[in-house]
Amino acid sequence: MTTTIETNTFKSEEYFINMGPQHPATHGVLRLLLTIDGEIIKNVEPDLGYIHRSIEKMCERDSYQQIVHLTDRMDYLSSHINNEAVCLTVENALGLEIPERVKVIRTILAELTRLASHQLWWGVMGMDVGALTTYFYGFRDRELINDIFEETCGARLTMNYNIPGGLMFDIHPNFVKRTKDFIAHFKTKLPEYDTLLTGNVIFQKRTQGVGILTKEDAISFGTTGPVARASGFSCDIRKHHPYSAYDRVQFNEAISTVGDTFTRYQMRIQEMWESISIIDQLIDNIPDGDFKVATNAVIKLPKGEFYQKVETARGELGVFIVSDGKKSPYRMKFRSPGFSNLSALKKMAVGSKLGDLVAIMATLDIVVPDIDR
Amino acid sequence: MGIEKNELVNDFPGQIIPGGNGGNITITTLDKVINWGRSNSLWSLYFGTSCCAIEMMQTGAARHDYSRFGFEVARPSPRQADLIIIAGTIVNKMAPVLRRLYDQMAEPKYVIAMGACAISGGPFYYNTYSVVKGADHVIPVDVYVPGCPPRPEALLEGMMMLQEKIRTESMKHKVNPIDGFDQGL
Amino acid sequence: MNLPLSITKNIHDWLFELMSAPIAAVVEMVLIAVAFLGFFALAGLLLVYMERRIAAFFQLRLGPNRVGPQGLFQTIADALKLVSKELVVIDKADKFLYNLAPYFVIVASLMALSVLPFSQEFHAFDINIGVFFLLAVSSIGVIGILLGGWASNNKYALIGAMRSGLQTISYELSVGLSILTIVLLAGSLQISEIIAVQQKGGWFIIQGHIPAFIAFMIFMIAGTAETNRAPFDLVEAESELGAGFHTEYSGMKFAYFFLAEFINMFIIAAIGTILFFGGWLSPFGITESIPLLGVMWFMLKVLGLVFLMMWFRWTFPRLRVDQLLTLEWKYLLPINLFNIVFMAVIVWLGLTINF
Amino acid sequence: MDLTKDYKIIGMTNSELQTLINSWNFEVEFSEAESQFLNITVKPENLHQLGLQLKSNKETSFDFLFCVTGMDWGTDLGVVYHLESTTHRHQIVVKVKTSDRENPTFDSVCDIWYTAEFHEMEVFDFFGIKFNNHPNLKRLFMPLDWVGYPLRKDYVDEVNMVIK
Repeated sequence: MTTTIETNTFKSEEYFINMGPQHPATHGVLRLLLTIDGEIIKNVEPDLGYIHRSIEKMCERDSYQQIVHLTDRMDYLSSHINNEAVCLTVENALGLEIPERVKVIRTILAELTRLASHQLWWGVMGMDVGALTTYFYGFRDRELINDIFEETCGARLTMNYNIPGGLMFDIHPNFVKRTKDFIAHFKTKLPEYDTLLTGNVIFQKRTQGVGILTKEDAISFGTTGPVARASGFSCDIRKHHPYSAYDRVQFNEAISTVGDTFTRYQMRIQEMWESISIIDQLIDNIPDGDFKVATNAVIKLPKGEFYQKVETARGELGVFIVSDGKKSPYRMKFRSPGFSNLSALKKMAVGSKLGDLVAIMATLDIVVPDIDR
Repeated sequence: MGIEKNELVNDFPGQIIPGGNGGNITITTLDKVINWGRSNSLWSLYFGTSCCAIEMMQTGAARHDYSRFGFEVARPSPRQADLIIIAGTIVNKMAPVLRRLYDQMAEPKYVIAMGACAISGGPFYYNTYSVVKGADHVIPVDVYVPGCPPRPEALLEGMMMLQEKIRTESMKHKVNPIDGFDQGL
Repeated sequence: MNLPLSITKNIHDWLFELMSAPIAAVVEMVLIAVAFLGFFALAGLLLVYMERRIAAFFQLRLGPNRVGPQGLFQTIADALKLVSKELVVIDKADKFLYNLAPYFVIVASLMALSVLPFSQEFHAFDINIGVFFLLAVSSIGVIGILLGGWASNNKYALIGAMRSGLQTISYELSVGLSILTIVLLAGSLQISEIIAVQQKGGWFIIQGHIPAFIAFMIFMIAGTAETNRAPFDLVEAESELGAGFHTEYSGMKFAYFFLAEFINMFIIAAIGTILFFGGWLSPFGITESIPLLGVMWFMLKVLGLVFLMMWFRWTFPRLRVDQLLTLEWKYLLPINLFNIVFMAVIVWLGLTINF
Repeated sequence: MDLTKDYKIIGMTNSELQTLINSWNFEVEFSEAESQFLNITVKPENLHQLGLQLKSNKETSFDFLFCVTGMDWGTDLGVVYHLESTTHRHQIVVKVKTSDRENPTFDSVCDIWYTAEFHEMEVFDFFGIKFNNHPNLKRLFMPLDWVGYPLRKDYVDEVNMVIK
């Protein structure tokens, strides 16, 4: 397929095409510089920074409570998990003992966030391969999760519910019931996703064998999350470095060894089932207790370096705080999952067709502000 | 135009000068028809930079469904779009792109600034070296929808306010919103 | 012809009484042209509205329902807006071809519209090579798309146009061959003749049983590809090419492309109705005594097929460009060729089902 | 695939790692204070070789570079590499620093861990640290004509930054 016969009479010429920053397939404002021969991609070069908001610089002047609110806006689809990452780092640094109740609630909300994120991804994935109806089915279920968030946290998307030391306030009395209702509802709706898209012949033909990433490459490119696990790289932080309440729940890490677009798709569908099972195990067992522990109004971390990783819907989010003992960090670094996953795009996309690139981008599940920070 | 504003006569000081010949009536009627068309068919451009884009998508999705008002035809090409919903932060690197997209759109064109970032820079106002402090530094904005991010209902309200604004337009006094913008007029 | 209620014949007679023959003929032509133009615009708007409501139905939402009763005036508002919108002049485009392209598309679909029989009497142009004319004319549209994509001086538009070229050239074969299969059964290219045969022996989809059904399926697949609709909408694949070949068109020029897409869909559905479902014939001849109801039957059948195509669009993902070609050249074309032989044998042996 | 065993693997302890790395003679400094990982500080000229050794050695096999952080320590500029082994599941931090603020240069490690290519571009963009043998070192986030390196501590931008 990729062999080109070059003669003087029939010579193919590569040309350059600019995809983005405003393009339906780039999920925001990513810019890809493509070199194309006909329909076949010869080179992909991402150009980032169209939504670089200098969050790391801002953190150097903000208090730790303020930083939590900025992280919502990074990976806005896993906003709760981002908050949690910063809170965990601060709590570990201070050596705070977090109540069990907080841990369980955080875990349930994190899994709900993951479900919401994957629902959106599924909808957009379908749209990217041309099946527009999936978008509405994904959002139908996402709205229900947003209702739960809204009732408990007061916001639909950027929740700001975690604070260093616990939660901002206790859960809403309806929380348990609504979550149970939603889980019961979603268990009947998730098979619909398979009926509509997974089983479709065109979809399978479009995605199987496309954009293959080997395990070695997956590790070397630093990919994490469903992208890496589709290639056989076991990297679920919830399993390897358990935090919050993940050490007391039974769930499987979704993993495969094929590493093509279709497998990455399946990983996320499987993760949704696992999330449902985690919530099922925890929702009836929320322990009583305080919803936060008291911290100083001005949090000052001890001098030192602190690193905490959590598993967001896209992969491993690392928070690296270098503290000099003041109220703001000396240096704050977010290791965003999308940034590393995007670096593997070139490896996956070169040699495939323009339509494949869109499908590959969709399964990378890119959130551009998460990459640009 | 002058004929329409009879309700102002009572408490308007000084002399009212009537609008003149009947030509105005034709124009205002035509205005009404065209404004009705324009206000009910706002096709937006695919443009979302960050968090607000998700709420914009929610607005288009099944529960809120802005297609009821005829907004659902989102065009990927600026040539065919009537409306940019600036959903998210605009940074220094994106600003020229946004301006270019706006310039590529065909008249008449409208802009909604959705969310705190697009209005003023929002949470990214202080201590940041890369964020433009409001999309109206780049292009003229018609409607501002506050929130971080605004709820879908708020966006719908903003879009309906834009419809109302369009209904007051007149072809005779139509100015290109970008005229004089760069000079700070 | 002995029609109990013949509107067209009355108008014809009245016109020829009123003025001399040449003038009357010209007036008649103008009247018909205006009628078709009106139908073209109205059908286009209604189909767009229908598409949006049907899409909403599939997608668990309501669709346009605020502008006018049940949103019926939505597309009129769209049309008004598009008419009053600025026509962008592209600096580096080939201006002549750029402006010419939309007319190619619109004229091609108008010409194809002219041979469609809406009922026994509402049939403007019944030439003896009707089906052949339809085929020939409907493939002119692709020239417009190619020109538009080429002249826009935009790479996305160019890729879209090139995709359109290869798609139409490929699928033209399948459309032609599946029509040919039915022509074997009918023994004529004239549309009125084709329907007359079906009036005697039942609709072709039943008369020709297995091969006709295969031909129908191929025709619908290839026809959807012809009109560049999903799952074959590679030409304007939104997630890949932005707006595809009409990226640089604005206002009314874009509206022409937009309308032509829907009219082409109507034409493909109409050809399908004529060839497989007996055109304006009523099922089991229940309303044969009232020929005017033929219009209703014809429109019902056509809209049924249009609904089928919309159903495709809102359900299936898009094919990739190499899969598109594989489907045509490796599957549809061989099946089609075999099917023609099969049909010929069946017609030769007289194995058709006749009522 | 049974991976449950994999979750319980704990690789070498910090002291074991320290002994092993000491035996390679790269003139490194160790520190465990104020951090949850074993920190090793290496001289810029040894960085690439140490990285190669850390990855290829069967006992360490640090094949997963999960975080690259540019640092401005006031006087020194430097880079912090967070490494993990996907087979042994132990972690380590490698630091490299230079006091040259005008033209800081390190060796690129993007031939050892591919992910470093992007991360080094980011560090170059924010701190102005150059990397030898990097295939495509350019500004990644900021506009190409941007002046200055924004995450350095001495960076001032009076036009865009409103300091609170």
